[in-house]
Amino acid sequence: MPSNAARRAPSRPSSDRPYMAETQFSLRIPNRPKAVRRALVEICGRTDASGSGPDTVGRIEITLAEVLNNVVEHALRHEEEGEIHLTATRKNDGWHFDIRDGGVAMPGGIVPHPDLPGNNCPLENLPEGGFGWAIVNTLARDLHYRRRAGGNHLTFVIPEH
Amino acid sequence: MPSNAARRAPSRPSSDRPYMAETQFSLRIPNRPKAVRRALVEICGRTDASGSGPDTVGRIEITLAEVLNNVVEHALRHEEEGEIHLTATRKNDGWHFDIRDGGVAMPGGIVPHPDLPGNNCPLENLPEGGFGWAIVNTLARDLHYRRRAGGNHLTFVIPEH
Amino acid sequence: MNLSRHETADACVISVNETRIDAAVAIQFKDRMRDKTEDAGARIVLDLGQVEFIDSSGLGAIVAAMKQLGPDRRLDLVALNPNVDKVFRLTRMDSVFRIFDTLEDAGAL
Amino acid sequence: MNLSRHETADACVISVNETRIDAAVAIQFKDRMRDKTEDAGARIVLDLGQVEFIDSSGLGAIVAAMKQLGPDRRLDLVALNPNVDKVFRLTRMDSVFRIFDTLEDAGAL
Ligand SMILES: Nc1ncnc2c1ncn2[C@@H]1O[C@H](COP(=O)(O)OP(=O)(O)O)[C@@H](O)[C@H]1O
Ligand SMILES: Nc1ncnc2c1ncn2[C@@H]1O[C@H](COP(=O)(O)OP(=O)(O)O)[C@@H](O)[C@H]1O
Repeated sequence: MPSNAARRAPSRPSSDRPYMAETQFSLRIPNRPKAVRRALVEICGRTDASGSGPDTVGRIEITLAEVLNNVVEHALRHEEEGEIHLTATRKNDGWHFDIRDGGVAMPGGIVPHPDLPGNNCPLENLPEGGFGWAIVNTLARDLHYRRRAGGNHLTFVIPEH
Repeated sequence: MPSNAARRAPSRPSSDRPYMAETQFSLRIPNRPKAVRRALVEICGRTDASGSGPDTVGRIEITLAEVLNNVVEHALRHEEEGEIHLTATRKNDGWHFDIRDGGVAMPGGIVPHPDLPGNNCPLENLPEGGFGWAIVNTLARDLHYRRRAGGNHLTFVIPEH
Repeated sequence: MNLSRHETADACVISVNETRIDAAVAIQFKDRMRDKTEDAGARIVLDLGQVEFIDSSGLGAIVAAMKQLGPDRRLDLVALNPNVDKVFRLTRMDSVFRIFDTLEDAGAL
Repeated sequence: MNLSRHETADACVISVNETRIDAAVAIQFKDRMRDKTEDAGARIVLDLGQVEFIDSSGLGAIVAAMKQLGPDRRLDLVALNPNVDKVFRLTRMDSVFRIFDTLEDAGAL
């Protein structure tokens, strides 16, 4: 839990303070696509306000959309209730995300690392999905998954360049 | 490919021919729940006609329902078209199934081996799904999965007791 | 998805007039159960005597049907044929419901 | 999911009057595209100028919209903002569509 001073960190590092102070926020996101949408808008607002540039904010939004929609569509797909807990922490190397849900385990117990669906095929065979984890694997660093106490726990970093 | 003689194997082993002759059939199943249903009815008819008892036919129907519905709901979920190819072969130890689809890979590249969802919980948290692979793992033997040439290939045996 | 309903002295009996509750009809089953039980009393008995097959989606729909009754009403099951019973046992959902062989055993004649 | 349509000399232009095409509206988008393009000619241009975000479900819905046009009609894309463009590039779907910066570049003014 960061101190209040850390929470009020200035949004951009100044030249005499090369290490950015930690900024952190948490959200609880209900198990519905519309709630994921609202959470993404909120997160973009906060990461932008803390001084991250549009490219970083864009990569955060794309990555989190895939991760959170996967939880709703897969981990919690048989549940009517359920919440996703998200914590975002800005560190020197980028934004660290910690995402937990109480849904079914990732099949195989690891983060899927699918190939991108092929696009070199006749029109009628073009893929309409299956892109999610391929996108996440491309944009996120230090992607870790653990199953613990009947829930899923995913952590990763979106680097800031 | 079995010979014609083998295909006309009598339905029950006689005492002087302890090894059952091979019986085999193949189906192509369109990527729709209703088509899976029709295929199951067909398969029950055939395995019953070849002399398997109701307990075996029941285990075949339950297992194939989970496997085939998973293909429709997951592997082919982003495809409007697509077919599942199924071959069933009766051997001495039971029914051998060979199931192929051209859909996305199993996450993690292996057959999921989830725990049964817990039922020791308040009413509102009772699981409404996630039972499929747990059922298959219980009823099938020699369950093997391979990814090859842009498709999935699953084989397993339903033993006859 | 044809469901019919009749009342007995102390239960509302829903009969499933179908041979299969599977992935093709699971959502429909759940919705029809909601309609049929909306104004039902505290005890609902689901008669599965005509059902020859359920898969895990059908099982999930029966669990969902019970959940949508809320905490103050209960759903009991009657007349599971051997294949249906097997699916409840394999998934340990047999311990979540009270299961009776006949409507008479269930006290719902 | 608000889509509007107008005709130019040699294209039918569909404008997406929404800021997001995401998992919450992907199926709706695909259905509305079917309605809007049913009687359209051989070239449809999708103007994404107002769209600030798509996720992989939205992308899939755009691919599905093209597929449902059949082999004799084409779907071109116009005015992808940087975030939308990024999703097309990451998934290599940028090579499946012709993508133009402006309606003028697309010859659909
Ligand atoms: N959070 C999750 N929990 C459980 N399973 C998941 C989760 N995310 C993805 N999966 C499984 O991994 C597969 C690949 O996911 P993804 O690449 O996002 O494609 P899709 O577009 O099908 O969601 C999914 O089809 C699903 O079977
Ligand atoms: N044939 C398949 N291809 C790809 N992914 C699959 C397949 N079957 C199952 N999965 C993944 O494994 C998970 C567990 O499957 P299962 O035990 O049948 O539960 P469910 O009721 O969710 O289908 C699914 O949610 C899905 O993510």
